[in-house]
Amino acid sequence: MLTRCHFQINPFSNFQISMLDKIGIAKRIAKEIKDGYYVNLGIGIPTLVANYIPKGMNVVLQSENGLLGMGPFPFEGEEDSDLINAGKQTITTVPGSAFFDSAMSFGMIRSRKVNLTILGAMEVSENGDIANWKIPGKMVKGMGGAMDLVASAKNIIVAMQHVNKAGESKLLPNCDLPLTGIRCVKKIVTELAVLDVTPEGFKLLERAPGVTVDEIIKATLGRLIVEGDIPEMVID
Amino acid sequence: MLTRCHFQINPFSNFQISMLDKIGIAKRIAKEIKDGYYVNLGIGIPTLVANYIPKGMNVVLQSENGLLGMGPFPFEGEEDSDLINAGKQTITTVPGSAFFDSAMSFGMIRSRKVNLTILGAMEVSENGDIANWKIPGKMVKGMGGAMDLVASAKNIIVAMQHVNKAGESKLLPNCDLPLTGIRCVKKIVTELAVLDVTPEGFKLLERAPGVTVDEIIKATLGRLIVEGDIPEMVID
Amino acid sequence: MNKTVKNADEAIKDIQDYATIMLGGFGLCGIPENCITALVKKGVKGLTCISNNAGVDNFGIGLMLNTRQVKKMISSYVGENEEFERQMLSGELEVELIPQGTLATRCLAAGYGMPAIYTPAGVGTEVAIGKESRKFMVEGVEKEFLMEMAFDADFAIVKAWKGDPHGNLIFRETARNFNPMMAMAGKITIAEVEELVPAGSLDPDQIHTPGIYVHRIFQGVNYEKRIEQRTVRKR
Amino acid sequence: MNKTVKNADEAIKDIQDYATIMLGGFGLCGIPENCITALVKKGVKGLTCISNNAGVDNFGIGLMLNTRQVKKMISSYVGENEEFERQMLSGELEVELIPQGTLATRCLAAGYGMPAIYTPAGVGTEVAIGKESRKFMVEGVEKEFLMEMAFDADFAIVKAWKGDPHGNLIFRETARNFNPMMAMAGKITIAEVEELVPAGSLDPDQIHTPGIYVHRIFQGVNYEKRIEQRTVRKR
Repeated sequence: MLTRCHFQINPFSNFQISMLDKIGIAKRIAKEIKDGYYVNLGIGIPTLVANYIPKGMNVVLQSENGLLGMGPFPFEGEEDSDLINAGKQTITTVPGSAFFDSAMSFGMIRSRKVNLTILGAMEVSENGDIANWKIPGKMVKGMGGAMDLVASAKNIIVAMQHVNKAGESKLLPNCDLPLTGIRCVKKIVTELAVLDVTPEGFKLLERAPGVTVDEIIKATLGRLIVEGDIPEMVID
Repeated sequence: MLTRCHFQINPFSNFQISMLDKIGIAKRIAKEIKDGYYVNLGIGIPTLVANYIPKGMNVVLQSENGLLGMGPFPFEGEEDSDLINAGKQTITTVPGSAFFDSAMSFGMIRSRKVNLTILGAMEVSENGDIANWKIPGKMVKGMGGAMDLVASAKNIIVAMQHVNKAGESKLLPNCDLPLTGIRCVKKIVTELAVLDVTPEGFKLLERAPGVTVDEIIKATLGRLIVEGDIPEMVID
Repeated sequence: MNKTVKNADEAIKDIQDYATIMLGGFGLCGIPENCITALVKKGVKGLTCISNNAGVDNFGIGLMLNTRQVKKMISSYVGENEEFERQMLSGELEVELIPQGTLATRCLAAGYGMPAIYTPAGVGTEVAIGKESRKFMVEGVEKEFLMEMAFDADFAIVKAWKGDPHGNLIFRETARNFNPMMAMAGKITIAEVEELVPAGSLDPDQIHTPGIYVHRIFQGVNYEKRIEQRTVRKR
Repeated sequence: MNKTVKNADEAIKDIQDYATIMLGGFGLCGIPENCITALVKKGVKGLTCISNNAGVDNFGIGLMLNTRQVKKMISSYVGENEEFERQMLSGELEVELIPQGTLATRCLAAGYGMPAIYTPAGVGTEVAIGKESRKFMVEGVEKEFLMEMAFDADFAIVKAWKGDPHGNLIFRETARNFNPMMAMAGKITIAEVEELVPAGSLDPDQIHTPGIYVHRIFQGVNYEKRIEQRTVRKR
């Protein structure tokens, strides 16, 4: 199911653009997950990805507070205060799960045993830098495990809006905000497009259904490579 | 019980010196152990020390292959091939014991949680260097955990013969053999004496029963400090 | 060994003003509730607290913030807490934010007697400012790492599920988190447990923290074990 | 996840000549007996073996020495073995002796993604030759440490007591030793277990090695579990 929505405040407000909602982004990212993967999902849209992993695919979710084999939220009344995810939400485990301490958790992240990390971002630069932890002048809550994850993961997919609430592109030549990590993002999925981060810049791979290449070009401030026909994403 | 024996081949072969046997050395070292200590015992005489820890004293033995709370040898027929000490001997555990991996074992050694390390030596120098793992020209078996132990322990007591089989002093100005560790030995207990290693050299603390200060002086090649009356060891 | 003390008050009685203390837990999960209450009661001030988070307004380390006992927080994620925000913005409270894995590994380093470790976390960011960095080959590619120092804490205060008088500890589920590393890292380690059992009742193969790392232990009371984000699904 | 393979032959089938392999165990305790037998049968040659010890004449890694499959041993203690001594003295076998804690921690470093660690073991000895050293303050005193590099092994072969198809492992008593660290350190990790149980049968709180570190697992057969030094007392 693909929901259509509209930008609220953005440079396209005079257009009627079809684009993905958060669920659409999550569904598209779920297609990047392969059988046998260990995956770490950040807070926000990435968390939704868990709902769209194809049935029957063997995927284990890592929660960096010390769990491999994270399951869905508990049924009402079955919450266990000792069992939470990195977002501090009550969760459950699946058969074959394992608990461990925080040193081992970040140990397996640093040693690249986690195959895929999916997280949100405020900005991504064309060389793969990411900013997602701090806005100068605003209350800073901290980087949590994000700096460890982006510095270590061999495959990082960013799930984010293509433009911010002020209508400014979040895909930039250079990040303006304080960095979380450098040259680490491999792929970006937004409400408009799927893009690879290459040595030459953002490479457009897919358009959201109904979105034109021109619309993506206008929403992208960093260097964008468009080669040949750009197919429409297949979501469901 | 104190057994008396004689040097076989040594510079004192024309004397009749009373001195400690291995059990005597072990008994004397046992007096260095304090209530609440975690102790690592090396192979040889140090292993014997376990037999003379006063009853009722709370002491936990660490075995660097991954055990806190080592007990005595098993009764015949109760050997467990999964339960050995660092000398690869079958052992038992005492109530309150814990198993762990080798990284944690040497972690607790390096972080000085083990209060006392007792080990044998071929040579000790007057500045506390120790050599106990390699004799050039002979088959070298390896240092095992000895280098980690001597480099980390805050309190190291060496249990050894004062002179070697060739009649040469093992307490030297400098070690001739390849070193295991530097400036680490705090105390030495031999069949003749108890000595502290001080910045000024070996300091004679006690004589073995019946052994004279002169005999100890003759058996010690490194700088020996003798101040005041040297009491006789109290063993039992 | 019998490291049992009567209660939290006795366990923390020698923690002085301006001490550096580590507190286990992730969010409100696995925090040493009894010792926090005792620290508030004792009124010790000027503390430097190393803890992944800083509690909420009326629970966890938040309680010690309300009483202005904390001079500095070293954490990876904070601010679920209005009083924290107020003190930080007013400059009353010093805050050092460090990556979560760096926090965990600096504890591990202390417990394992390693003076420093190398991590890639924070390379190229403001976390790297003033720190030594170094390149190593990783999977055939040169990669940059920061040198991060082992923590040096006067006390570590942890919460376990079960423990024995030797100080052996077993944790439960994700309440384990930072507790085992902090237990290893304190000069003096205090453990509060939900259940204190006789020596010999814990399976030696299942102990997460061997007693050698723990100096004082007691069975806590009235655990609230508050949930921060209650998320459920319908049947 | 189902990482189960049929047996040792299948588990080790892609280990090629001149590979670097880690083998768990301390003495003959906790060694991967089935995989060693399969390596002998396969006849793979020129191996670099990282293992605390090198077995005895007719058991453990000794079996691979008899067939001259080992080019180099990296160990802390060797030579309980006449054939080992002969090959070493004749120069057929290269031997690198390193401190036991250094061996364990270089495995840990690999498993925890730390390119190097600092240890005081070997400072001032021949172990320090050619190595970078560095001083750090420890308890107020300057102390020297050696920088030791994380291991880089193609395969790690470990032996556990129980395991499940996800690769989760539980070890028994002192048969744990180097196995958990080596399991973390291999590019490909092979685990043989005495008992392979269905996913969900192991208590997630009691798992020593989480399955993420293990690539292949099988239930071994005919464990001999030989005792090296049988020491007993009379009743």
